[in-house]
Amino acid sequence: MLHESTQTVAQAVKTMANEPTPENIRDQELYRNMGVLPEEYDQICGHLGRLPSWTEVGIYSVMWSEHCSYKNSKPLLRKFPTSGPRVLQGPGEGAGVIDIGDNQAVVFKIESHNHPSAVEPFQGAATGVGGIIRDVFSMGARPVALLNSLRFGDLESPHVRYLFDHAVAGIAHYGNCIGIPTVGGEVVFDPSYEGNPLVNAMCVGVLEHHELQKGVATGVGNPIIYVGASTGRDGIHGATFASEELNEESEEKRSAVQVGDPFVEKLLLEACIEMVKKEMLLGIQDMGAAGLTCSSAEMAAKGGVGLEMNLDLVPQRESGMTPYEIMLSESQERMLLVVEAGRENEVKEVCDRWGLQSAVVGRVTKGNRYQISHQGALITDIPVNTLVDDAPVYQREAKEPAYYAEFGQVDAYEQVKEVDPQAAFYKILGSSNVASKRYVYQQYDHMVRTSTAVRPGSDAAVVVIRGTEKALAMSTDGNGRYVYLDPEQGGRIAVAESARNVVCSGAEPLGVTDCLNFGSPERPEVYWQLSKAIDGMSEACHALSTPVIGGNVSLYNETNGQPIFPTPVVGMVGLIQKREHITTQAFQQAGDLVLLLGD
Amino acid sequence: MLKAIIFITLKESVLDPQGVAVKNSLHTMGYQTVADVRIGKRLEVVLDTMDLQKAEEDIRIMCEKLLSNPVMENFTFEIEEVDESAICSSNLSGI
Amino acid sequence: MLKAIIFITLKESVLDPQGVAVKNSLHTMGYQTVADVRIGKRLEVVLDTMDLQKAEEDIRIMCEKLLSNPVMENFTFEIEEVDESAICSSNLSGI
Amino acid sequence: MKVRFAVPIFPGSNCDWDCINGVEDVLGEEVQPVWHQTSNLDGFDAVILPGGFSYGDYLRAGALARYSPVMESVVNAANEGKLVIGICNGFQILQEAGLLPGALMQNDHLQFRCDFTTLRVENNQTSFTNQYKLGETIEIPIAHGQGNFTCDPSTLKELQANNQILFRYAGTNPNGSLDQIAGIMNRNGNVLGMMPHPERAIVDWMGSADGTRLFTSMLQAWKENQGAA
Ligand SMILES: Nc1ncnc2c1ncn2[C@@H]1O[C@H](COP(=O)(O)OP(=O)(O)O)[C@@H](O)[C@H]1O
Repeated sequence: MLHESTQTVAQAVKTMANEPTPENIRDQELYRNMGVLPEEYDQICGHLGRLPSWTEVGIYSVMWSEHCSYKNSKPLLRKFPTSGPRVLQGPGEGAGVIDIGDNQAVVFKIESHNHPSAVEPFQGAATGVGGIIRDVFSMGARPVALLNSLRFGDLESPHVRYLFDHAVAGIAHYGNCIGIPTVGGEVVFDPSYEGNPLVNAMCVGVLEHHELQKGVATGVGNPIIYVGASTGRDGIHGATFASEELNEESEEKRSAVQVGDPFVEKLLLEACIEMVKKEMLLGIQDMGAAGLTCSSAEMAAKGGVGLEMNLDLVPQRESGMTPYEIMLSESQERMLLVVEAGRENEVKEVCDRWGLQSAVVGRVTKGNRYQISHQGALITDIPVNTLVDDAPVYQREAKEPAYYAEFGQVDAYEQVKEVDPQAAFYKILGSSNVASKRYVYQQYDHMVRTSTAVRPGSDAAVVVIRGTEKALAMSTDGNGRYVYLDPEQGGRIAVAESARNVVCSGAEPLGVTDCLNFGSPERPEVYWQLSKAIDGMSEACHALSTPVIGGNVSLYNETNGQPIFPTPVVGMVGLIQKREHITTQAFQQAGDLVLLLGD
Repeated sequence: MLKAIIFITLKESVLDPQGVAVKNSLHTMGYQTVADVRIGKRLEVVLDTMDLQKAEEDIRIMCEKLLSNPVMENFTFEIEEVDESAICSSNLSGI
Repeated sequence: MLKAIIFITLKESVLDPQGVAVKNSLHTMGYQTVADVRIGKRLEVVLDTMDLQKAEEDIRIMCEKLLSNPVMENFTFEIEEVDESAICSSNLSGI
Repeated sequence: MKVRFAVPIFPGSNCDWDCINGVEDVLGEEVQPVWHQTSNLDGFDAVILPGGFSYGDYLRAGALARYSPVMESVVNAANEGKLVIGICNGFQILQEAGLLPGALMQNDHLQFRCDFTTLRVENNQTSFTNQYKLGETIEIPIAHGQGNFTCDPSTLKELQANNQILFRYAGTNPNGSLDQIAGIMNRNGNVLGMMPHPERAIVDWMGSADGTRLFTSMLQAWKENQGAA
């Protein structure tokens, strides 16, 4: 990288009152509380050329968390095919983008909100939906559909029923209120998810090619503009939290739950799309996990520039917030913009009309320094590329679990040959996993925007694109039990199932977004599952020419030492050229031929 | 500063489905003695004034015009004196 | 019979989007002195018992386990004695 | 001459463009979005208050939108006899504004409900239903959490006696509405509020096109009115 570094050693920064001094942090290893390992701490000192302050350790800790840096999964993710003739944007931005002809493109991404949903299922699930919607409209796209993939424990348990009901209600609340139809998804119940439910949400959007936006800061002197809800003490350390397993302490850490406000997000969405249409933006990025820190640092690093920000200018909801809190807050419904110097007022005008607050909080600078000030004092001075590009990467140890070989010995037929087929058939029909999911999807507004041609209840949902003959088919699929039994085969199956669902709706599969929900990568058996599942998925994606254009990794899904079933979830989108090609699952009329394809 | 605490309750004749649902859940949890549950709202409205009489008038009108729906709800309120810190810090700046 | 009046409020640092929206509307309506609005719940739970101590214990647990989410809400309650008619007639038969 | 429809947009409206596109696609009439801060609807012949979550549905659905400047002109338009229809959140706003009686409470099962429902046309002698047959059943979707119509007994009697109930749920009651009420009209016959979404049932691929005739009914009524004037 060609950083024009002006200083090699970071300037000394101020330690805030009530904060541990750099020496304390070092001597008492306080960085461990934020999930930073001793060797990582040493690297930070090396990058800075001095001891980091409390805020700086916090910034590194979230930027180097699994959630933001994929430090445990990066080497594995490289196996996915990510390019193709139609891919306009692969992994690395808010969401991937695929060309669908006529100068249009489809944008989609899936994201997990598992840990927040375990603690506060309604808000956890709702804010998961809010986050993925921002990822899509920050690409410049108009969101047209939502899907989700849910995993809960056995419905017999009252606590599971509570989690399930509230998570579904939360998803419904956010999507219904903002007015994006939730058109599909899946729900599976299995005891392995008892204490650690999975809530994955996917959003699909559509844009014109020239509207494509990036999360990048460019142009020395250009303003950094904050738009949307005020910053409060919400979900501080959420990103690190998402990268740790759930235990009793999690409840304490999560002192302030993120509350979603779909009403404000609707305003933010409309304002941002208006600015895109008016070609006002140079860069735009959602303040999601790790909030202001992650968005600003990534934008600067991508642009190969530095950045200075004054935290006093950040709209704040609570009094007395420390820089640490402002930087790490995960308050929802916020967006960071970069525009050409001189256009600040145009942004303000649009935001004012939508009733949104906006504020210039900083400038793009020459070099690579990430300099944050607060009440007149410099509190952070970091080479910004070290936050993004120099995050540690771990090759974990993989080990085939004992159960795998054991199961390999079992003769499956022996196990079932005594089972009465009729009784088994009724049992299967009666299981909550096979039962109709109407209870769930009737709570989602799946028709708003009047584009839904195939509603929930078929193989894939179909959404038509107004003004064209085209339509998009979409589906989310995954089967943790298969992946547990054979990760590689299970990985292939997940991709193939999704592709079949899309094809059965009359579409040609375009690409994949995936959410890898696994246990702790520090367990060799789990790492093996992860690695094998990715092998299988990659192979299937290659075979079907469906590149992976984005996704999300959610590790440490365990409760009290028990990992969940390894659960990769595949979201697939396909293109239907003509509306008359749309096909549904139902038999149409008596006398029609029934054919069986495949073997 | 003055703070009004406003209670909005459903009229007696209006069925409260949420209350019934909560009652049923409490029964399921083993609290068989629960005979009835009704759910209403509790609002805190902080007014930047010390004029008690005017505040009372204002709050009454706010309740009648906006905060409650006379078709199905009743309201009552009380006003107390508070100091600055009553403004919940978390709502300092608007949206 | 005993009646518990329970107040459930959002913790200070938790965003109250509803309160913010109501405050903005009150401003639009001309009530510029409104400095803050926070919205919580008021529940009435009628218990078919006269054992005050047990009722207090029960209500506390109901609040902790079902009626509030301790991650984001606080609760307080008071218990008073009431006669039969406290059961709101409209809720007598379940749904 | 064409009918000029206004579709007010409140912060949080989300069926605004569905209504606008619907009117354009099906009727080919003039239709324009109107920002909630506009307080003049003089140039329009009819108003469609769209569904959605105006102001997040905070406090009570429709309660905060009712004080938007545009509502003053909607009330004026209604008083001048112009046709006004409120769909879903629009219905809730019309009630809050006092243009229609009763209130819409939370659904009795406490959940949001999105589904197709079967409605029975209870009165076809109105500006909104003249293209339907009396007693005809039609398929129109609902999508709401607060559609449970309620009012006091005397109001209900009045609605019944004056034939102001235009639509009832003919199948299962999806929300607990009093007397299965899905849509009511004011005494004058120019303001309709309904929870189901006719704009979501105007082309076959949507699952039903039964909603179309509600809009063509309005067109017919307007034309007759123009002819008479
Ligand atoms: N969480 C959900 N959200 C929305 N729709 C759902 C959800 N779960 C299931 N559905 C819908 O229910 C239908 C059946 O789902 P499922 O039982 O998983 O079937 P399949 O095996 O065909 O995927 C699908 O159309 C799906 O989109």
